[in-house]
Amino acid sequence: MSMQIEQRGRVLPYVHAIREALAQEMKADPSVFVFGLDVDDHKGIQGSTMGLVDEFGAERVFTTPLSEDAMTGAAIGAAMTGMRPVHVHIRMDFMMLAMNQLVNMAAKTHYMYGGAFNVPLVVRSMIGKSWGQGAQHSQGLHAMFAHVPGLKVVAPSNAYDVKGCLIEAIRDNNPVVFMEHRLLYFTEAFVPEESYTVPFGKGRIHGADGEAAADVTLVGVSNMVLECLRTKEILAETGVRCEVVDPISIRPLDFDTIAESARRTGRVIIVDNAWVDFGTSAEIAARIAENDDLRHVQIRRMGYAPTTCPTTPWLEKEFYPNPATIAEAAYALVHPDKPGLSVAPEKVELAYQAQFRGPF
Amino acid sequence: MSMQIEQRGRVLPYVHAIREALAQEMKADPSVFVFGLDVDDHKGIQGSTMGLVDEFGAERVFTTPLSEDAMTGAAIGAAMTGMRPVHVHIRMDFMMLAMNQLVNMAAKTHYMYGGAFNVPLVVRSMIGKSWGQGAQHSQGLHAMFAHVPGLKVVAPSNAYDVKGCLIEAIRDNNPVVFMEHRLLYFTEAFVPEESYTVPFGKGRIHGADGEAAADVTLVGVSNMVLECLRTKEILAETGVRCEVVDPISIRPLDFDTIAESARRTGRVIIVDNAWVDFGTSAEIAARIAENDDLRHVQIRRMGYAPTTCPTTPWLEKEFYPNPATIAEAAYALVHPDKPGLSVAPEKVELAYQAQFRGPF
Amino acid sequence: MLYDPGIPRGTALSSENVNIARLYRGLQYVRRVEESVAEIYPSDKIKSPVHLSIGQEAASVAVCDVLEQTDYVSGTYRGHALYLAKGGSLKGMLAEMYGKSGGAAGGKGGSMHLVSQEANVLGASAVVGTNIPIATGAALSMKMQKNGRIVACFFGDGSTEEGAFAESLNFAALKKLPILFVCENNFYAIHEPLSARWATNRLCERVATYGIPTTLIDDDDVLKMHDAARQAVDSIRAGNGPAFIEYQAYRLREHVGPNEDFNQGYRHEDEAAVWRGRDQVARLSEMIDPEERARIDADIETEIDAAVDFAESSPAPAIEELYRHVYAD
Amino acid sequence: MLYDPGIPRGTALSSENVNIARLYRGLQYVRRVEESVAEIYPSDKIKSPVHLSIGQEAASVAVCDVLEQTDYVSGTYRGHALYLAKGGSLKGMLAEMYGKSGGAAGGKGGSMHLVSQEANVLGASAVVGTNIPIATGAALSMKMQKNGRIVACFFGDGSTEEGAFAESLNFAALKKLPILFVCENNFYAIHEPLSARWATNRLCERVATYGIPTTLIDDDDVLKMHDAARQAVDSIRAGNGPAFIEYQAYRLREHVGPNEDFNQGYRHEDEAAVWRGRDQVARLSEMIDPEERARIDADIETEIDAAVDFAESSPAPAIEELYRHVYAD
Ligand SMILES: Cc1ncc(C[n+]2csc(CCOP(=O)(O)OP(=O)(O)O)c2C)c(N)n1
Ligand SMILES: Cc1ncc(C[n+]2csc(CCOP(=O)(O)OP(=O)(O)O)c2C)c(N)n1
Ligand SMILES: [Mg+2]
Ligand SMILES: [Mg+2]
Repeated sequence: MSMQIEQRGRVLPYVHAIREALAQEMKADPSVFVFGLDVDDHKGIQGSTMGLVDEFGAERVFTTPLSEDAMTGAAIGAAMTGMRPVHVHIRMDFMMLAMNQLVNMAAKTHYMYGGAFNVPLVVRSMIGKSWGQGAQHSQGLHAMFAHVPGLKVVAPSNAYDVKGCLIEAIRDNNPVVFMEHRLLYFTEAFVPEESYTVPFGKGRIHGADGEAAADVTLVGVSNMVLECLRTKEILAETGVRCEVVDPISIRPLDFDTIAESARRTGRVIIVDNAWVDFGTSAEIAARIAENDDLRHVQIRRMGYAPTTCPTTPWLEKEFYPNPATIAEAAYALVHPDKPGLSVAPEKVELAYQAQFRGPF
Repeated sequence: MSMQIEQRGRVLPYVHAIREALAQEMKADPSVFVFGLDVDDHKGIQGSTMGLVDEFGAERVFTTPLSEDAMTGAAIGAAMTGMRPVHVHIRMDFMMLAMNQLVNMAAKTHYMYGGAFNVPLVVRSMIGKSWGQGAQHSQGLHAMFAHVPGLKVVAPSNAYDVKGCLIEAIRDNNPVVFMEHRLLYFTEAFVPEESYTVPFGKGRIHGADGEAAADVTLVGVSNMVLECLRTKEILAETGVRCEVVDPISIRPLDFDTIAESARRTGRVIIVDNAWVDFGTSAEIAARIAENDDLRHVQIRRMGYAPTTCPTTPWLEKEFYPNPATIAEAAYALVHPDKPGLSVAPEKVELAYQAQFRGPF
Repeated sequence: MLYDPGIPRGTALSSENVNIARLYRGLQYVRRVEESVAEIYPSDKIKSPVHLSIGQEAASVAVCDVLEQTDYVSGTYRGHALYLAKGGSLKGMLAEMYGKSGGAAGGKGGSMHLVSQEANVLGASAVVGTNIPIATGAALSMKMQKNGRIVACFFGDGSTEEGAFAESLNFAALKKLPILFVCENNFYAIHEPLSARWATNRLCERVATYGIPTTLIDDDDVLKMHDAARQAVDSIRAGNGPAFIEYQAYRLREHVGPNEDFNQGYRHEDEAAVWRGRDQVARLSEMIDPEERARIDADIETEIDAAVDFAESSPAPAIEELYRHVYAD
Repeated sequence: MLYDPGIPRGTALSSENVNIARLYRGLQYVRRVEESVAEIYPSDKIKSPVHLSIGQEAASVAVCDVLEQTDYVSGTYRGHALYLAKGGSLKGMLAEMYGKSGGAAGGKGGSMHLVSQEANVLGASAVVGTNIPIATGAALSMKMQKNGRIVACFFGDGSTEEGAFAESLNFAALKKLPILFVCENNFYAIHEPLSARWATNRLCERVATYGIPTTLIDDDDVLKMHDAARQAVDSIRAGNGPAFIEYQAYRLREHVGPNEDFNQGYRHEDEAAVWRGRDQVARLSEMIDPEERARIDADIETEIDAAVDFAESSPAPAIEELYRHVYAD
């Protein structure tokens, strides 16, 4: 059963929802601290840690040397001995430097020590996009982490979920890879003022409008949820009805919600903010596929082009799925015999600019 | 079209085939060198680099400081400027320390520099198993590498392929993650004396004996090919006929050969030497699933238990798929209505002990 | 677990009035446990690699003698000495090596990942160098909690080549963390000598450039080591930030496994002879009263026998255990 | 590409007979190119972040003045100065920043990944510290090929905090690789000062413990830098292994982007004033004949104008280019 979102509180941008989650948890629990490169400067990780150092002091909010490997280990060591660190990377790409500590230590600690120690650690990072981010500042590498038992991976797509998931992550007694997206930072949603959690392993379905069953399920990951919601609007004009599934957490993965929608629509397109091959979209497709009673479901996957991300905008725009390419793929799946849909570019741009005000 | 193997040459163990490939390429091309922790000691990476230092000198065969991150970068820099390094890790787990250089540099160099430089690099590593290898000495992490455009990933399962693939990898102008398995080291096959290559992106089918179509396709990765071959023998006694597919390379992946067998048998079990979730088995399942004319195919995945690898043999034996568990799964898939198969433990042990003598 | 004939551990002792009997007990205990492990090993009851510390026990024993029970230690796969010296359960260790449910990690970690919540052993890693940042983080935690505890972090000469070592030193010094770094320099990483791995041997000098006080013990002397540890721990507890000790000693057995390996060609028995001559167990055994020594020795044998019995009779873990502890509740 | 009024590059010059006009030309060239980039930037024609070197051009210009064309250099996202000083095409650079097909990487790399096969610029990385091992590997390659070439590797103060820096130093010194490490210490990593990141400022001393000769240039002096580079390069070419220079200078613009940022609060204009007073472009401009200077300046403006024209008119890359270069043939 997928979750419904509450439509209460103020309309808040994603970035402020992150900041609010951090502040509320730091206030509630003195063992929570926030560290990582540049968390305490005047830009505050694009606003998401802004002012925390003033509120909680330099002992609980501090920058570090450029030493991602050791700082990750330090976070683990602190987590093993009573603290709840939130370690921040301004780009997910830099987490490759932390891979050994995350995969060989954080993920394994509780198990290989027979339960003697926990690692209540949150590793925040942001996926970048556009304006020349290029090869090394744009990667969504969540599948690598989701592959490893012992880690949890979350990718909230809106301000409501980002706050609730971050609080959930901080309170979780396991290492959580918390994945944000730069382009989501200024999207808005209703966000309750008080502290609340969004559980991991529960997705959401943004249903087709009206009563009739939808024609196709779009499963979006991270900001691709937004692109899928815009696709839904575009397709509505053509009479094609979509359900959009937001799994919210990647590991654990709420397969039941995906299966429920897939069973209904018989068609699934998984749109990931990552490479397709060996990615999250493969796992979701595989889970459908190994389910004998979902063998009627047609499955497609979309994501980054199978290339490195180029900086030039002329190539970069072909690198990502967008509401036009998603709509075209969905339309072709639903209407294989009709001439292909062609979406005007103006319609696509909206997806990046629209201020989402929930509920989703 | 899958490849056939040649049945010529001497019967050689896997480990000697690796060594021979290195020696032949070093002899043929002065730009090839072999380095990495302990490649030049008297144990020579469990024999696979034994004696190379005597043959080619300490300038071309040398150990390094324990600095996997920088040594990987050094390999890339050498590869960019005219050399063909083979960098060796005795366990794949340690490659997590090299992740940043491999993902952010090696994979991206040719692309982000617009073709100005190549990275003809081979990174050898070995998956460990048993005798208390445990959490940090047993991981098959190939899916992480296969996720990244710009990298190639190969996992030869027998002495013939390991020689041919290693020569192919050394001659490739791209970074190749070359994955060996400790338990394969003493398996034997016919290996031609002369130099030869096994191309990437071409798998092999080890067909059902006789004329009738097989009942089920087993896709094995790395040493799981052997476990699947043993499964085939076990199942033959029950009348269930298997085809075993060995993809050999993971990226590029020869999906056509898998599809060809899947189409024939209608049932596929993918058996990976890795975790199932977000792993190579997901990618293979997804490729079948997104193929509308393979929707009749039933798909199952097997791999590591979704846990960290325990050291104690009592738990470790449950951690891995083995010919018994594979056979039982295959039997249940083929005969859903019959009582389940139960394989005697003695039959399983053979798979680890048998000296494979090709051709397979 | 350590023998205590009166003076409580953690009490300030100058090197003049160090409790020799207790130190001897500590050394002999580790030595005899490892010798027993080596004896048992050919039986294949220990289903795990073993990395013995025989010849280099003094660092762990001396440092732990100075530490409080509430302080933490962190070590490597060559971690039997540290685990035992800190007070980790011998029964738990042997059962762990046997892969039994009564093991320190219920059989999930084996010899390379000894851990003890009770004795504050933060665990041990088999990926070289990885425990250094973890220990550094534990020290950060102690400092943030202002609980007066310190962390002692042990690692081999090979660990110092990993970037994480330099990163950790800088961070620990920058934040003045309460951590003692102990490099156990046994001159080899597996079979590779320092000369194949270190540009120079100016390790202490390098560490000092971070503003960290350093001491070199170049002869395995347990009393010097004790003295250095005492000074370092006092300084750390006084809030002066990290300290570093390079402790040189010799691994008398093979890198992994129960045997000697001088027939392998990568090092020579002559080299070992120098270090055998410095053997600290033998040295201290002559410094204490023979009767007391006999009592200590007998106690140790009794303890080992009991632990072996425990390991033998501890049940194998139940299959369901495979799926436990992947995630903490 | 560098202006050459007679004395060939790579010629041994003592600091007395260094070619001031050529150095001036090099500095002014980089400065003016970056000022032009900053002027163009608000037009959004440059669709890429820019990390300007204004104020810290001297290290690149001086070192490259000493290098041979066949030597390699390796740098960072703050790499315009290095790319230009080594002789990378200005047209290629600007077209790259415009994302055009005529760019150094065909538009795929942008400002942060300048590369030149012709000028032996090994590229530049936007993951801090990652170019250091790569450059070290190139030096290994030169040594193995015995071709007499050397590598100069440039990186910021922040890079030295990454473990890969320590690992690379050790390896380079161990193998006596022909590499010059140049740390461009501008006292900040983004907005974070050294005091938030370095336990001490004893960087040269630390590097020296690897047996690597070091020089500190603490005042941005291009002539001292030239002298240090000359000595280092001579020593490296003579087979003595790596050398290290810490070059201190000041980034006058914001970390990323075309503007000043003294209104942001993390550093003060007063700090900059000291460094502005040392401006090496201004200094050298007064050391050469005004007529020659005018000629040099005019040439540079012409070259920049031509390059801007080239970038503007270079076509956008064709869509198929997206799929090229993922794998080399
Ligand atoms: C990161 C990593 N690289 C390589 C190995 C393989 N390995 C295991 S022990 C060892 C030697 C370590 O030497 P040192 O740190 O001096 O410790 P010692 O064994 O001498 O106590 C190596 C290279 C490893 N376990 N981890
Ligand atoms: C590994 C890594 N961590 C963090 C970042 C984000 N970042 C980009 S530039 C920079 C500062 C680097 O400072 P320094 O090395 O002194 O170079 P400078 O920018 O001052 O030239 C940081 C932290 C990054 N790009 N890579
Ligand atoms: Mg050692
Ligand atoms: Mg700087």
